[in-house]
Amino acid sequence: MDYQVRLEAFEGPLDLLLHLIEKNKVDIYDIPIAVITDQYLAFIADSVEADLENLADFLLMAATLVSIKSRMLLPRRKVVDEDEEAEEDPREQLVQRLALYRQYKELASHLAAREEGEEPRVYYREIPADEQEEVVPVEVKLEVSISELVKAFQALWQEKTDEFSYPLPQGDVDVGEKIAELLQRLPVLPDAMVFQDLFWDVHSRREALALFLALLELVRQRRVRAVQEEQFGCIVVGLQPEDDSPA
Amino acid sequence: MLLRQELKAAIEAVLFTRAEPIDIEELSRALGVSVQDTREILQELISEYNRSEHGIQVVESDAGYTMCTKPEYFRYVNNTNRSVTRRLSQAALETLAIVAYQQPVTRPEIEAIRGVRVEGVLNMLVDRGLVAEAGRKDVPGRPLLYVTTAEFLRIFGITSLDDLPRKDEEA
Amino acid sequence: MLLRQELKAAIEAVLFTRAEPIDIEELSRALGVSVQDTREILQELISEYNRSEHGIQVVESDAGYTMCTKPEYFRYVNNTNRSVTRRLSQAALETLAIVAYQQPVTRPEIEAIRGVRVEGVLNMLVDRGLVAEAGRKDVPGRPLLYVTTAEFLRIFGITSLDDLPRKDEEA
Repeated sequence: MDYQVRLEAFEGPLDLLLHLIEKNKVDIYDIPIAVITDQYLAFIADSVEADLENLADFLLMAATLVSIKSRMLLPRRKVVDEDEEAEEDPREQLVQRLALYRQYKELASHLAAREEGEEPRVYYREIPADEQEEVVPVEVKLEVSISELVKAFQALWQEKTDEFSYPLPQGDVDVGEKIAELLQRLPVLPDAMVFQDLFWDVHSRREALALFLALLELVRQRRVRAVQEEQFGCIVVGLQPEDDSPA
Repeated sequence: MLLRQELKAAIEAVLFTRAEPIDIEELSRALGVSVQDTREILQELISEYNRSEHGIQVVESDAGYTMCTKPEYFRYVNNTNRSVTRRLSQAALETLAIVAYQQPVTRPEIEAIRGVRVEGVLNMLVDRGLVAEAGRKDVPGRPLLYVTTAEFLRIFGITSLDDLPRKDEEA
Repeated sequence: MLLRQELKAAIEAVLFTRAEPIDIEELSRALGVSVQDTREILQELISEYNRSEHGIQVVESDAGYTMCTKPEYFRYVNNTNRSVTRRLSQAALETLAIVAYQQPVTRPEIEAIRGVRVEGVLNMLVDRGLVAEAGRKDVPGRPLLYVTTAEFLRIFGITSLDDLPRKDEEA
């Protein structure tokens, strides 16, 4: 890449995407998804060393982008029935998220300008240091209403009753485990599996991330190959045959 | 018992000292007069300070009554402002913007918009008193709801949330 | 360039926000006018605020100019500025709700309902006088029993526990 920006410079995957869209001077409502996806993947590949806490969110977006990219390549179904709604653009959801995030980013910079006193704003009185000491709760006036109290209690009982109807996520999902799982699940090339199918039975974001990380790691180790068969436009993945390693 | 003129002076003194909005009930209790009288005097103060020779004003908001400078003099105040503000990070500003416009809002809702986890930054905002918990949302998992505070208004020089630019209705 | 009236308003705004006295040189620099003009306007402000309808004043000292309340209104200021409004955290509210409806209740019983440890929040409620210890329960381990206090009734504006809305049994 011809410029050096670190992953930490971005607030998240949406921020990075907006940056790439701006850099490529393209319309947010008509994103050239293949180009942007490639740049996005190249960017996070360079940043894989960055702290994982952040990386998780970036990788999840990577999976989304790859999925949109492959859906874009599928031939569009022709709409025959007038009543049937036109097929959704695979980018639709992402575009909405980007537009909404961009709005809040602008509002955030407006807040920053106010904080800095660069725009008309009011000022309240500074609290003198000695008064500050004094103000430290001598009498704390509690602001609460009886209805809040009752609501809190009723909801607690509700929760108690419903305790078993919402399964809670069970701890962290291990990337190592996912690697083992992939090695077992994936067919050996030339047989292969469609990328998205890997995520069909994934129930949590953490698990999706672990699976994606595991896949990245296997691709890096050249034990798995991802192939885009132009004929179908899908990304398929499969195991590299063991005795077929390049000499 | 105070004369009406003294009462007005006392209210002015209280508004000046208080760094955050004061409730009309609290004010009338402190002065030992009716809420009705207190409200009348507050209205007088508001219209007097509204006159152009004044650089400060009394404003009424949902949170109560408070005294602050008029927006048109922001430059002069900013020129002389010595308070060392700990600047908020971009992550904090984005999170605050979402809370300000969407309140009451849950953490998962903020995370859906920002595309990243916000637990750390949200806790920091609560610690600094810019955001507060306000009950729980009645959905599975019962996540906490968050709102902005009077300190939020202070830091950004806002008298009411209407001071913020309108968010486009259509994303 | 500001009109004289705007200048006065700007000075008033600056004096209002500053907690510490401001130097006349600094003030004149910030406004872009001469020290002489600044001094004249300050004198005007001093005499205007000296009038009895005002509860605040502008005073000159060696350190500079400052705005503060007039001493005769300290009493009213003190009646109000010592209370700080704080919302109860959701954890505190939920714990309080359990004590209110289940009292006398032990800590393990509260923890069984909330599903989390409540030692810290319970101590806070005792410190604030909303909850009090009331003997021990006659079971193994003899845990302390907790009840709500008169302060609890006051805060929530109720006269007796019978005023609490009935818990919906079928909730």
